[in-house]
Amino acid sequence: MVKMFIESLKNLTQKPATIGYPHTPSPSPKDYRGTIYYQEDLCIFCDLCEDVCPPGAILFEITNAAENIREYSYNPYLCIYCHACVDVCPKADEGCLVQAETRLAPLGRDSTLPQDVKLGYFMAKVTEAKNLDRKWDAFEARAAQSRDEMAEFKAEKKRLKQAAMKAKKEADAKTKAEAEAKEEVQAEITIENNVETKTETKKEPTKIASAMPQLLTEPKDGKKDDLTQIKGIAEKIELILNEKGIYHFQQIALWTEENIKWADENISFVGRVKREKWIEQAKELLAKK
Amino acid sequence: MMAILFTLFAPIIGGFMYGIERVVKARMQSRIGPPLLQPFYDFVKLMEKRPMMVHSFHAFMGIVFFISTWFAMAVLMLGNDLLIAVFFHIISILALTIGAFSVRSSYSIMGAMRELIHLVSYEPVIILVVVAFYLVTGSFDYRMILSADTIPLLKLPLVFIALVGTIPMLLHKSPFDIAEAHQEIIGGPDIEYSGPFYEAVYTGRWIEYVYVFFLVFLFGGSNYFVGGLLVVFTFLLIMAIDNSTARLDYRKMLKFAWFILIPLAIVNIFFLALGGNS
Amino acid sequence: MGSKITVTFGSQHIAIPEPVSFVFETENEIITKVDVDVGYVHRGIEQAAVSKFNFNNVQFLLARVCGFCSITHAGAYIHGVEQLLGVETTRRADYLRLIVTELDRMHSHLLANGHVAEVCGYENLFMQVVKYRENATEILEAITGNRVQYDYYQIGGVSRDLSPEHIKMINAKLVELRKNVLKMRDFFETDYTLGLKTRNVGTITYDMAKEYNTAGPIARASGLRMDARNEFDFLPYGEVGYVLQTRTEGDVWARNMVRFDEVINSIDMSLYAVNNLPEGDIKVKVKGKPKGETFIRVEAPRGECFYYIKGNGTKVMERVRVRVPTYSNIPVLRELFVGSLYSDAQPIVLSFDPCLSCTAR
Amino acid sequence: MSMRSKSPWILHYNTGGCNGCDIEILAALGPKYDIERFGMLNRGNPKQSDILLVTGPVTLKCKNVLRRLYLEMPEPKVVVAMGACTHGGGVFRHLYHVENGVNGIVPVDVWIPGCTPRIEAIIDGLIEGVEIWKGKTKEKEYLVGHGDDLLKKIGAIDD
Repeated sequence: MVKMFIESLKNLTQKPATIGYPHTPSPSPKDYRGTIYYQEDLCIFCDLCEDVCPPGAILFEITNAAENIREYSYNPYLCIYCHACVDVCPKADEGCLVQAETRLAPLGRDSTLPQDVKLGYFMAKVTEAKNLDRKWDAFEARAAQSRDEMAEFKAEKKRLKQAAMKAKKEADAKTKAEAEAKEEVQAEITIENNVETKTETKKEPTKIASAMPQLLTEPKDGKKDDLTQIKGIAEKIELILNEKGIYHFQQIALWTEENIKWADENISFVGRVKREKWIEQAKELLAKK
Repeated sequence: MMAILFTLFAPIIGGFMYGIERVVKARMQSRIGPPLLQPFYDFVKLMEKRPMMVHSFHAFMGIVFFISTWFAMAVLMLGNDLLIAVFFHIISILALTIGAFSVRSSYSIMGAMRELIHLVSYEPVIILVVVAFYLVTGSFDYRMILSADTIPLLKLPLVFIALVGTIPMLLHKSPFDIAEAHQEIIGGPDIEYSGPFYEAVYTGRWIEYVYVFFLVFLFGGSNYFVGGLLVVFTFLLIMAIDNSTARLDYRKMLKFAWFILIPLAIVNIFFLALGGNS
Repeated sequence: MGSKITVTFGSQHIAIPEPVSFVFETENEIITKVDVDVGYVHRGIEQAAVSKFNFNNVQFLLARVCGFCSITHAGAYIHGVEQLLGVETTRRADYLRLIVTELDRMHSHLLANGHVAEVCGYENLFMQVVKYRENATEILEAITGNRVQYDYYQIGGVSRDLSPEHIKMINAKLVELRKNVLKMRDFFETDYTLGLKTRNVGTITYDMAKEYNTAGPIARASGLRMDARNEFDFLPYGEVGYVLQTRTEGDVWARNMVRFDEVINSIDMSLYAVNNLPEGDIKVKVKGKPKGETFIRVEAPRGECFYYIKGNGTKVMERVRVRVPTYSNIPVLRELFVGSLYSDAQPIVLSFDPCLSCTAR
Repeated sequence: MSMRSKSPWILHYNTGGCNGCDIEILAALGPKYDIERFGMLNRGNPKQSDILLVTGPVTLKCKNVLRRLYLEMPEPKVVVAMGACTHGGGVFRHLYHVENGVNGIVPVDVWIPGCTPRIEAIIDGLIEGVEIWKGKTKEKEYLVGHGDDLLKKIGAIDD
């Protein structure tokens, strides 16, 4: 008590230990683990950083499956700055992935996002800071979907290749005597046909995974129901539903489990149909009508 | 005229004292601390908050605390009787505790109980201080005390020590910040107040500073310089004690007040009375 | 004041930053009944360690089990994986690991002690302790690149090396810290009002400590000679001058004192290790995937931390089991509360230095 | 209005993080950084606080506590989310007992990046929060889109 009393009075006469941070900038320590910067022209797209990132703050979105074009995206607000991606990067020494010594400034609701090319495509594309984490959620789903598409595309390609090989072998066996030129033309035709089917499957990739409900090309009698009466369906979702071919309460009321799965995958985020009880609501509304 | 002005500006003076306190406290902890006008910034901020109350009686009691503390100050300055001012101060504390008892928060109820123990601890000493003033100067009027020939401090050294001992209890300073106990019951009686209603309680506390340091000032008698010096010295002493002690239990506070401070004051008054008779 | 009052302490409370809920039933402010709920922080880390993460980046997840003892959690896991892989780390890496582990212990212990002072209403002492604690965190920031989450351990070694400038800086700061910690210990030891609040409060006797299976500074403050650093040699504690610290009083004050003694010992060990750093690489190359099972006991700042890990030759572990010191300290905590004052409850809780994010994971 | 910005009081709640951020908040109260320079106090009382400083990824058990704390604070108020966990869960993203960040529970105004952030970043974030706070008014803020079920239960909004 007495010692602290003296210490208090001593502190009163001494200069405070406080640093004047916002007014006088405090020194950035050397080798501080800060933001990850990326250089696209050095990247070999090995995806190692994406695999290793513990929170999943680095994602590669495949924008063009046919030509295998990937876009690097990074969320510095989700990053835990653990240095794992830089450790694993084979081109880190050349500066493909670099950990800077500073961190980004805090992100206010209305402040502009850091527009730096080295932060990847996500930060460059997003304009508003509000609800950034939800945008990242949506982006994550999109990137996962793009990866599924890529896998599907690859599987399709492999299957086609095998089919083509098989066809070729059979053709070889059957018509040994036939002219070679003719054979080639035939193969080309099959491949061309396959390319067409490929693009078709790419358009609606999830069709295979789950059953589609009954869809219409246009509303019955040319008059559609106001789907926004169902709680949980906003105008935006209604637009999506209309685009897919759902115009009436009846359609929603008739959904089965598999249809719900389809809706989860194609319309809104998972579980929403069940949680918000769209089907029950649709039935009620139908009864009211 | 001076008295009216002093009463009117009591919250402002108290606010300044609180501001100085926070700066000095921060410096003693080797920090820079908030600006001097910080209490007034808090004041403006709290006024701009949305009024949110538990129930109207609770909010009303907070305002009664503020008004009756200010009224005690006014009585002290205008009604010219120290004893009545002391009783009005008791009423203000009772209003606060009644308000705190009227809500269902356990922290608030606990804080109110502790606040009552505070009252039981320091109020006898303050009454003894007032009685001692009467014995020295023959009046309950502060103007008579301030124009007395003698410096009361010289005749009442033990009473002064007793008063200094009670100041931490009255102002909720460590080691006797038991009713406030930020780490235990988070403000105690004030916990459920918010926005403008907390404002009333917050400002009422500032007036208590003026109230108690005015009592200290009276020990200077007609010599205002000694009075001012006493206030500054006591203020720094209270700050240093606040910064060098841990919070004690309420039982220890009660023992300290009744076994040490009150006997101290009584002994002083006793000898004073003996000396006066002979 | 006769009637019973039920006081909740948590899950949001100023005295304890973590979400934990104690419900006290008090009579005259004396606690008669306690209810503890520690589950607020459960995140499912053990499950994630065997499903979402590969074996070579589980340590980043486990480091975030707890910010105070992040280095021990990551360290325990990595020691285990190295055992399974049969990796021998270099002596330089061992020394560097030891330095960072001990620095972590220093800043954790100092903050714990400061926090006890804070909840005792002794704000100034808290401020002084935090002021001097900055020395330790500054060193950690310079060595590892972050003040709290270090991510310093890697499988096969450590992530960064010490340069001669670092060694110079560490020496200067540790010597200063040692001086100031001695001063702080003096304050804690001799302060009268703090003594009223901490001495003979929340006393755990030797038998109680043994019976309730306490760990760490809490056990050592009751005279129980147990410390995983003394028994296991994952790190070269025997070479750097480790001394087991015990006290016999078993109260809040003794726990603070044990922590201060350990801080002093840690500073001495770190100083020795920094100045006698062996030459060599900081990392060895690692190949293969962990197979088999093992257990590891390491000493976290709060006590003994037990890890059981099992690998099956794939890149995902089969089981990672974490048992943390606070988990074994909670039962005795309940026992201590009954009969003590409500105003003593906060010092008792904080003197245990509870880490609920470890306990619930 | 500018006088108001000099007195933000903080309510800190850890929603299941690793303590790292809480350590740094304690250190920020300490002498070296001393956030009381800006008039900031750690009140620990929702009714008297202006800034809700949240750390942690929001476990399911903490979810309703966080919402209640937010609703108990009188307007104007801001939410400052600190650390990577609060932005989509950080390293605990998609774990089974985690809500993936604060923004789904209460509307976040400022994010402070880092795991854990430097104290300089905490100060920056709080100042940024105060800037947003200056523009807010007494008007009631609902948790629209943040789980109205609880709001209905406690009678904050009508069905």
